[in-house]
Amino acid sequence: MIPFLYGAGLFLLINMVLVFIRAVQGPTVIDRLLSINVIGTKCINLIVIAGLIFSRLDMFVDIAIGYGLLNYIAAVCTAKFYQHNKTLSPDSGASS
Amino acid sequence: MIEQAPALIVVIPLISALFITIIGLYQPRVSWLLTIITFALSSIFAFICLKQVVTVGPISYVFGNWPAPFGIEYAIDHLNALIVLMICVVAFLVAIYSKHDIIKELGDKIPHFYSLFTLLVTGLLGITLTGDAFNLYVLLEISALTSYALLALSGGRAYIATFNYLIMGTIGACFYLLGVGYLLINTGSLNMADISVILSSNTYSYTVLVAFLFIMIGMWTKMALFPLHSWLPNAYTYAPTSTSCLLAPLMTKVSVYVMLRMMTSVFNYDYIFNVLQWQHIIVALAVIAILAGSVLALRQDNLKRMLTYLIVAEIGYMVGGAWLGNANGFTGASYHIIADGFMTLCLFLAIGCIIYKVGDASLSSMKGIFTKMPITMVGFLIGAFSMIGIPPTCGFFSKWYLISGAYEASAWAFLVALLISSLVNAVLFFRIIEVGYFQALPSEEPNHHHPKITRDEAPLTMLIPLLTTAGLLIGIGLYTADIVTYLIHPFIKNFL
Amino acid sequence: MEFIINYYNYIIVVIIMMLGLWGMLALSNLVKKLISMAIFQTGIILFYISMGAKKGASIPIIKQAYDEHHHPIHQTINNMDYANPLTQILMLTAIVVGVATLGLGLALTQRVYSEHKSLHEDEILETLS
Amino acid sequence: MILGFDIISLSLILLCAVLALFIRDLMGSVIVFGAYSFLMCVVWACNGAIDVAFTEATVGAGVGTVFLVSTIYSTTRIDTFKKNRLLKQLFMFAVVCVVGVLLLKTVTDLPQWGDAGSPANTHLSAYYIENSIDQTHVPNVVTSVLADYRGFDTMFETCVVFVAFIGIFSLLRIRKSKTKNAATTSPTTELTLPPHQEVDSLIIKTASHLMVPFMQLFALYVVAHGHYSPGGGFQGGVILGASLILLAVSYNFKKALSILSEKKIILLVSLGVLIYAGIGVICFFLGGNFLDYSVLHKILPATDTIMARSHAMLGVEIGVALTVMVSMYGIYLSLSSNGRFDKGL
Repeated sequence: MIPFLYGAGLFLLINMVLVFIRAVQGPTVIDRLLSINVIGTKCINLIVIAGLIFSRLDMFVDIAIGYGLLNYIAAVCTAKFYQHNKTLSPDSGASS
Repeated sequence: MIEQAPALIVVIPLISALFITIIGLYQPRVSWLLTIITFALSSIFAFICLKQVVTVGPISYVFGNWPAPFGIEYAIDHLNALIVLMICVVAFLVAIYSKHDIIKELGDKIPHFYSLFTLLVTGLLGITLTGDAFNLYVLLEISALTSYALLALSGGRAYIATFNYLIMGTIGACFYLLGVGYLLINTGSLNMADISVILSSNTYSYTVLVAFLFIMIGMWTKMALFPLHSWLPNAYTYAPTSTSCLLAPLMTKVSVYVMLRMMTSVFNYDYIFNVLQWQHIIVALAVIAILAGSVLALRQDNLKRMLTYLIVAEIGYMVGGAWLGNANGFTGASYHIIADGFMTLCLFLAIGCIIYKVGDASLSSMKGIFTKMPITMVGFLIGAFSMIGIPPTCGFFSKWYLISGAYEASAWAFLVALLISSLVNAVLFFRIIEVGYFQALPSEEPNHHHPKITRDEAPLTMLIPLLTTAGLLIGIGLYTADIVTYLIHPFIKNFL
Repeated sequence: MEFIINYYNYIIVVIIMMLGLWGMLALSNLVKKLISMAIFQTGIILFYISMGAKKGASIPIIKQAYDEHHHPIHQTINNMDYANPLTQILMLTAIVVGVATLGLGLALTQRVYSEHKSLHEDEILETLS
Repeated sequence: MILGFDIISLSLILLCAVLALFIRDLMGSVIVFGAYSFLMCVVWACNGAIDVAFTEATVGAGVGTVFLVSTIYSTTRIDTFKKNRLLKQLFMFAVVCVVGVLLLKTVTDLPQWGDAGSPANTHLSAYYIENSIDQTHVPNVVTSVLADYRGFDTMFETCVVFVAFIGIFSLLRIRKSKTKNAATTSPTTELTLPPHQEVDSLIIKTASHLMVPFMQLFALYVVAHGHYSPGGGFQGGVILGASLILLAVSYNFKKALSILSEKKIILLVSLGVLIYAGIGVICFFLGGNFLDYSVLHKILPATDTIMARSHAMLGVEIGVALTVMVSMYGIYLSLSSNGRFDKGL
């Protein structure tokens, strides 16, 4: 079981690197926002996997829930920001 | 209640800060009174502690009744009992002083001001008393955060100056935290006495050196030793008067005390002066700090700004004195913490009175100030004499100890710097006396027959603290021998 | 390789901290200065947490067996089985202090912006002088 | 501790840090910084520091990001100034390099990562691990050390949150009546916020409305169950505060202030710390030292000295949660409305 969990975790991390490329390149901020959200989701999985490896899953689930909730709030705030500030690329948003 | 006194010194201001916030919602004016009562009580308990330390010896107070390295301990010895008393008295005087000034400068933010004021002093008291290295960090951050808020309250240019202070202050605190981390990784303990025991039983490794270095750099940043001083003048100049009256005497001096504390109760004399042998470099730094502070002070036209540069010079006195490595130098540095605290307070209070009445503190607005505000200027003069080092004010005695320490250690550069600095102070203050006494009031003819017409003193709540401080300067000077033999020498004996 | 694996955390700590320190001192945008400050603080937190990690240890919540009256059964607890709680507590404090400082710094930033209409330190200093 | 996860996520974190500092758009920088904190949380979890992971996820990543976004909303997100002080940057780079080399030289002197026998892992922490259950009946050692052994620290930590709130509030708050007549005190009145149109986004409103009660329930669980699982006053308090922030974000300020008005916020923030300090003061009157919970068994029903410690810790955590909840909410309101408390993010 443990090698499988290790493998799954490493797979997630490598996926994360792929998503991260988008965050680095991202022509607009919305690309970055999306890719970072994907990273956040993967992190939740990673925490749960870490819990399984420590065989104390009940303890790690709390963190995963809290993490998900706060991730949601951060995302809503950022979305709200773009709703008010209708431009996505920084340079054209100068006047607003 | 007597055995609980060490905790009460800190807990009373903490709880009263909360009450000030709550009551301030409904009765903003009461907060002034509450603050005064708080510090009166704290001073009484600080005095009780001091008395007990002198009669019985150092006190150890453990929180939560956990034995020392496991819980948090307050370790009170001769020196920090004295410094705590000084902090309480300074806070008490500034609290009285601030009444009119705050109403004029801040308006409806009075309860918040007093709540932050009280918490700032809580932080400083805790820093001085605590025997736990990490607890010190938390309290350092409390005093830092409150001081950022207090300094920025006056608005305008204070914002950007405070922002710089925030960045520098955080760097200082983080370096301190990093140093504590290195100590923890070496010893596994956070209690200062415990760390000291474990360190002295092992060999001092390279990581201990780095720990010491980072703690020192952190504290030097906090106390504005010369190359790291850039945040101080702007932050203090643009702050509200009462804030700078509180911060200037206390903030930097407490950092100096933390440096002394770290040198004495965590590391030991042998390690610092025989193994490391940094004393020449640091005394040289102190010399540069004194000279640079004095020269920069000479260039200033604004009195408040001039004083902030003098603080930079005074920091050089204390750091240099502590690093001379002999009894006289150390006595001078410890005694100067007290003396300089009251000296700076006296001058800032006087300048605050002038700003309250005249509007600004530039040299040109000092014309005829002696006829206009004679009582304020008496206080100012006593502070100035102490700064220059004229007996019987306490400034003379601290300088005396520092100079004899420098002579013993043959640190001639430091000795010369001290003398030059005294000379510069004399020039600075006599310039003010010249402008204020011999030059006439700008708008009107000097009227010899009715001198009282032009008299326009600050309110009594501002004058009484000023005169009390001036009296204390002379009083401390007269009782120097007692303070040194009963309070400072027992502290130094353990170290040297 | 062995060396890098054994000391990887500490090396990253130094790099992160220095990145943060450089940002605080050299970058000119006030918000970026604050972000660098947060990065600097996380570096120190990582240092403490790394020193408290133990190979093969569990999280510092003790697996407690209870009898039928919900009284804990006495058992010997081995220090090696649980990660170091002390460094974690210290860092809980450090995180909270960090956010408090960040908040105050952001409030100051807003005030600086409304005063000088810029977040750029050099620009602000130029307008002042 | 999990080696592979640790190394890869730390490398990613380094990338994030570099990216956060060098993106020109501040909003992008903040978003990347959020990812940095979230990844950091994975590293804490892999190192066995779950309470730190929880705090980082809630305080650092969640609320910290929200604060940064609201500040950028109230100020600007662009750098117009192009000139760079190359000399200053190079000088700082040299300073930083010196410090960095100094620190790198110590690395080999330190105990290896994960060394269970290092002094830091044996002296004090061993005592806490071995005695926590016997002396306090609390299995979560972090909670027992946080609230009892080093409870005095935690009281001041709560104070730090209190100070931050009072400081931010007094710095930013502008009374409406004042801003009209007294333009001399602050030029903030003419600050141009982006045009604010009330867009009814049904999806967000409904989703938030559904989520808030569950969030609050979960937060209460985190506060109350802190003795047995990760969490406690800080984490629970932040989640409670975040639920209020969520309401304020998805509705508007009127709704937000109808839940907790300005006066109530100040009152509750002080009350939280007062609960903590009050428990300590009660210990005075029962004849113990400050924060010596064991004497509380005299007034708590049917408890011995050890259970009294456990119960008092819960009381303390409630105080912490109250302060943290309200101050996080208050800081958000101040920051996002630039101190005017009328409209914001």
